[in-house]
Amino acid sequence: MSDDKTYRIRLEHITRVEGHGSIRIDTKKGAVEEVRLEIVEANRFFENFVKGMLPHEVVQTVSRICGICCVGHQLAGLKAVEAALSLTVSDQTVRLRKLLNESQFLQSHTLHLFFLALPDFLGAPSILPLAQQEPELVKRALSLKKLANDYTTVFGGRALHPMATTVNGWRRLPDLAQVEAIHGRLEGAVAEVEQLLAVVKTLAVPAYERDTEYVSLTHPGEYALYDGEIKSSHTGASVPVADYRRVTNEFTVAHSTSKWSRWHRDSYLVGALARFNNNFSQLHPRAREAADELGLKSPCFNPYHNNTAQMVELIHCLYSSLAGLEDLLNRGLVEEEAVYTAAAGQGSGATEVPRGILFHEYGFGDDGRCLAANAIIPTSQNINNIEQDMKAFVPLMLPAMGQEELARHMEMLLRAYDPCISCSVHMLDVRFV
Amino acid sequence: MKPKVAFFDFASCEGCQLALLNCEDELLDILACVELVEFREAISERAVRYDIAFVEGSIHREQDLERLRDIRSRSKVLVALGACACNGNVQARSNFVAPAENYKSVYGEEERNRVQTDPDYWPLWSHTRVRAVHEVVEVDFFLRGCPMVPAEFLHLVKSLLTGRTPYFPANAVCVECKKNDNECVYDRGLACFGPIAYGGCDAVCINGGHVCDACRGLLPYANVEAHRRMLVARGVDPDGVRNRYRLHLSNDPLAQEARR
Amino acid sequence: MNAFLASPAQVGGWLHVLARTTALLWPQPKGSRNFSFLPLAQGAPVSLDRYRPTVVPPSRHLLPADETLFTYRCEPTGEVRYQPPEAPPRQILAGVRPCDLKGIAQLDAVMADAPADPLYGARRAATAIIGVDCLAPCDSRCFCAATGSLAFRGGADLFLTPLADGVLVEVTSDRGAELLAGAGFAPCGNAAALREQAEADRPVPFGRALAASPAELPAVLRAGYRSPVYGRHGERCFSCGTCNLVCPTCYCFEVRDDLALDGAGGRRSRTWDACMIPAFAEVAGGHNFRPQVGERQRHRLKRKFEYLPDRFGTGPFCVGCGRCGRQCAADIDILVMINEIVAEQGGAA
Amino acid sequence: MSSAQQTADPGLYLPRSARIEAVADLTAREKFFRLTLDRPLGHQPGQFVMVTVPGMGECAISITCGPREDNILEMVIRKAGNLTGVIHGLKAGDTLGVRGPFGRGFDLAEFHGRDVLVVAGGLGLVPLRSLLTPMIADHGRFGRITLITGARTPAETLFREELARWREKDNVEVIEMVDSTAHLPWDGRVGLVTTPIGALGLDAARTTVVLCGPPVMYKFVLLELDRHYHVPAERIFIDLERRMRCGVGKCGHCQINQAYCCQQGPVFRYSELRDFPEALA
Ligand SMILES: Cc1cc2nc3c(=O)[nH]c(=O)nc-3n(C[C@H](O)[C@H](O)[C@H](O)COP(=O)(O)OP(=O)(O)OC[C@H]3O[C@@H](n4cnc5c(N)ncnc54)[C@H](O)[C@@H]3O)c2cc1C
Ligand code: SF4
Ligand code: SF4
Ligand code: SF4
Repeated sequence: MSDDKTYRIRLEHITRVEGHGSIRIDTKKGAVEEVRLEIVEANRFFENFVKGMLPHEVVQTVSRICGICCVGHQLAGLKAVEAALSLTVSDQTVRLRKLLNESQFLQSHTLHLFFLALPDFLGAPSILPLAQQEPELVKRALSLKKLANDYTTVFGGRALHPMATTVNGWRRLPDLAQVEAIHGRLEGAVAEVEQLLAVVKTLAVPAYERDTEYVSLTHPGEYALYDGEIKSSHTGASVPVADYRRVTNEFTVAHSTSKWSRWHRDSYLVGALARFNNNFSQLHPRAREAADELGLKSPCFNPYHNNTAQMVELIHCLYSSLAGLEDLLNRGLVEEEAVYTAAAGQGSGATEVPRGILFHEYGFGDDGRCLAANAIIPTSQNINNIEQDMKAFVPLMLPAMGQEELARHMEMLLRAYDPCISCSVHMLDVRFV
Repeated sequence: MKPKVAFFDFASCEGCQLALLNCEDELLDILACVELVEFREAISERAVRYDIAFVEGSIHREQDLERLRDIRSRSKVLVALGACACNGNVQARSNFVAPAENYKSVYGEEERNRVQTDPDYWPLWSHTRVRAVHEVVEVDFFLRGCPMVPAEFLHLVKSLLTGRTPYFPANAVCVECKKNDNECVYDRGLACFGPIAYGGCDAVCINGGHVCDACRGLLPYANVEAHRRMLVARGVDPDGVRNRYRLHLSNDPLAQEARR
Repeated sequence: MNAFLASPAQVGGWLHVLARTTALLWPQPKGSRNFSFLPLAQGAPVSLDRYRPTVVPPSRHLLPADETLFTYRCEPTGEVRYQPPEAPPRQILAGVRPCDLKGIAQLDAVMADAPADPLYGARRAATAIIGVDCLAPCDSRCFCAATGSLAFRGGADLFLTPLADGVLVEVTSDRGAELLAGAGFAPCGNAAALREQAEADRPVPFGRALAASPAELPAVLRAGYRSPVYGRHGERCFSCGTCNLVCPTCYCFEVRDDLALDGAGGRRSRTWDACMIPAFAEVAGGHNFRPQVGERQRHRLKRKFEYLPDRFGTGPFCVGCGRCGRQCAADIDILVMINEIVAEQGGAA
Repeated sequence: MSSAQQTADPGLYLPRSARIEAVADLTAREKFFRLTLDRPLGHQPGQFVMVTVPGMGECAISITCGPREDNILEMVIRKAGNLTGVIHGLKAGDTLGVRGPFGRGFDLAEFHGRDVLVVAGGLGLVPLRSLLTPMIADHGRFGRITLITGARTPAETLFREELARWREKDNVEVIEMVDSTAHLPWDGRVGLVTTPIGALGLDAARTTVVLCGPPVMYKFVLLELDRHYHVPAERIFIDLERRMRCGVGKCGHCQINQAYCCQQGPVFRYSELRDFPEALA
């Protein structure tokens, strides 16, 4: 039957993902000839042009690597800079950063799940028709997104490229009255999120599995989103962030000029599913229950379930934020001077961002100005794994699917990873002929 | 007929498109007034002609020039969306370095050699320099800022929908600092671009405890020489001055002297 | 009128009681070394010590940065209904020093000049003012004594004078008496003597001096119309407008219309404008009546010391607070400019 | 010191609705509008109104009709930008908001029995029409009335038919000038508005002069007047224009040295303006 299947799939500038990517699939008479994921984003050379900048300028600048992960880039950048300068930030700073980070998880997961991915599951080209068909759902998701943005704004000064964070502390502490207001609104959102969970439960997730290596931060005391060591599901062990190059092992492959990553296996996966698989037991109890209700079990080998894991994390971040905000309100805030002395040094830092683990590393010279920089973003770590998934799934899907359906499933697979291609400043720009 | 609105992105963090999605309160109303025909970050629909095209990002490569000219030719009104599109933003800083150097530094020596020996295979070769959108095609309106300011976006959309010309007053950020009753950054012993930078952002960075780095670009009447001298007089070393002028202003013609 | 004596703590307690029912703005620290008229929060300390003049003067609380002139709605019939704005809320501006009292008085004169500004009038009527005396210059920029505002008491409903062993509270209007009802302060029989003593204890000279008296300045400035001083200082100027916006007697505004997305309703508002901004005197078509920065500096100075004093007869419109120089990043100081012009014109007339 | 007066009209900034009765094209850039108000405007010649398009903004526009008993307001609007562009798109039946009349205009009584020279450059004829209309209607009460109008080309001239009717009246002379015919048919004269002044043979003691036009015009007309006649500065009226936001002396934009254009003006005596170096600069 599948003998006559000769497909030429070219999906250029895939929509509803951050950044520019294309998929190319060639099959001949039912046999897969070529499956490729191409990144066509223009490069911006961040690692090069941050040279000469002072540490706080570096952080402010690398925030611009990606709008959707700006908080993550700031946090990873700050941690790397602080490691380079041997600074230990205060407990208060850490607490505030964690909340800021969670606010971005809430925002990003809501956006991805309900505005970018949902149309795939409901067979719509985008959220636009859904705004007509499911106005209640769209409004509910919008109001959660707004709440998350307001949350980021209270802590960061604004929702995008916040300016309140800085090296060794905060430029402006959040206003406690506003923190209290956010806390109240998040309490109110609990019921709303349950409604959204009910919607996610109804979504039909394609049933494809491929066991791969799952990599994320892990922390003994908490579900690691801000800090921890790098854990591999393959070994079950973890390595310190300073050794991140042993994890990412960036390399170039013959058929593609983009840099890839691999650790113990051919490829590895980062993101919500990796965190879920690696740190399941540390999720908030309600999040674990929700996973159960969603039919999600750790470990899960279905990459399409990254979306489901995002829903679980959304619930986790909601409860974790409620506790963190309450704690903050009880403790109050003390003004701390965020000063540092520029000096020579080298350091790396990592944080989880919604789409996976993010590494930054910087070196500074004697004049305190940046000499070298490196950033390895989640999507560039995932890209190898996505291609491996495609290579594994296309032959499985081919017998049952027409060209369009296959294309749709591949696009959906890519989107399930919530890729963030602008971030992938590390990737080379390729034109395929 | 609802106007056809499209969004395009070039080299950018896509934060300005995100800033639009962050107008949650107005989003559905806007969508009711326009026909969103292209917005790759959020929807899959596409179209041929646009009444209003928003272009985000700076222009780096030969193929980007072509794509941009094509967008321009199909758009009635073209809006440069955000600092990358309006002035090249931070990435224009790489213009101070030869492209080959950039490749070498980011991708290693081996790739640099390939860049130089195999231009056909290696399209990176076409990376010339970082340009703002108006350096390539005519721009009707600028939504400045990194990221763009939602209130200005809404003003622009409302104006265009009602047949008005959007109006963005050319005043310094200092005006908005006063409206926010802020302590001046100079009173904290730090240096600020507020006096010569395009306002319209509500001085959001200074409100948030930071300084202004002129992400919105310099005012047409910016007294750059006086500003540069003032920074020096206040103890910023010449390297520091140059560096500050190379944060968001690497491509701003008015800043040419100061960032040298 | 009546006078009372109270301890600083009693005054603080009484202000907190007032703040419970009415928005009460009191100069409080903001940032590293500045002050701002901020709502007095529960438990916030009340200090009667001298303070660096607030960035934005208290008079701006009578002319908010974004004030609705009217809202409108288009009826289905095509008719347009214009709605005046809501009545302004009651507020108490407390801790206002003599220079700022004078600034408010000058605005009162401008806004009451026919046709009177109804919005300002309503806000002013809803505002009670508690003045506080200045017994030492606030910093090296101030020259309130030279402009004659140090002795100014007008417009205050109550006036506080910090003394060595308490605070003298003088009632200067009926509204002031109402504010004080229930404060329980001890009546004071020798208020005039106490005040005179406090004033006599002020350092002399008090702040910087003008090289010519405010009465002489209009003639000097007229004679020095083409003085190079304006352009010379203008070279450093950014035309940022800060000096206008921080001045207690600046009131110029820009008008803006806002339209609802559906086009059927909207709002007209006014917001602060500044004559140092190049577009201020530009008309449609691009002609600018003051294109040069020196011309704009001249306009600013002459408004304070010549134009408005001549027009309203209420004394100089510079009250000597020193804000414009203090807040100017380029360190352009109006007193320095004035004194240079006076020197250039061969001293006072 | 008492606090501000509380006698203000709560509607100082509130426009009242006016209906457009008629719109006519005068030139490619100027349109004539006739509006009906809810009550008579009650204006002096030379005064102006503030015209609102709700949601768009407001601008100062001269009243071009003479004083009237009815509810009519006439204006001529040049498409100069945003707001005026939108007004140009309006039709009969649409509404506008109007505030006013504002400013100091002309006192007709002061012109009675006097010779009057009116020099109008370009759009300057629009406000001066509000003075000329009642003067011409009642021309017996005035001496010799001379009007010199100037336009860049014949295509930019205003109110030509009306001027032709005025010319018919006794003691009324109308001299129409254009800078250049631009190859269009033209029965008037070619040159600047200053050209005919010297040959008018004015009696400086009997004459009142009125000027309105673009900023560059004043200096040259005044020079020419000075060269040939010595009309006292108190007898020369100049109608000025500035940026205006409120029209009632509060927003500060229209200030010319000492003077607020919207209050002491827009009509000034030359004797007043001599103290204001910015006025005719
Ligand atoms: C006393 C007087 C009488 C006049 N009589 C007439 C007359 O009879 N006929 C006539 O045609 N004209 C007359 N004018 C001129 C008329 O007022 C201007 O042409 C008009 O204001 C132009 O407005 P606009 O919005 O169309 O122009 P624009 O050029 O759009 O605006 C004018 C100015 O406002 C600024 N601006 C633009 N948009 C906005 C906005 N949304 N918010 C804030 N500022 C903005 C611009 O920077 C520009 O400097 C008169 C002016 C005066 C002072
Ligand atoms: S902080 Fe900057 S923008 Fe604000 S007033 Fe000072 S110089 Fe101007
Ligand atoms: S504050 Fe200083 S720099 Fe700014 S306009 Fe005024 S004088 Fe010029
Ligand atoms: S001009 Fe300057 S010193 Fe004088 S009152 Fe205004 S701000 Fe104060």
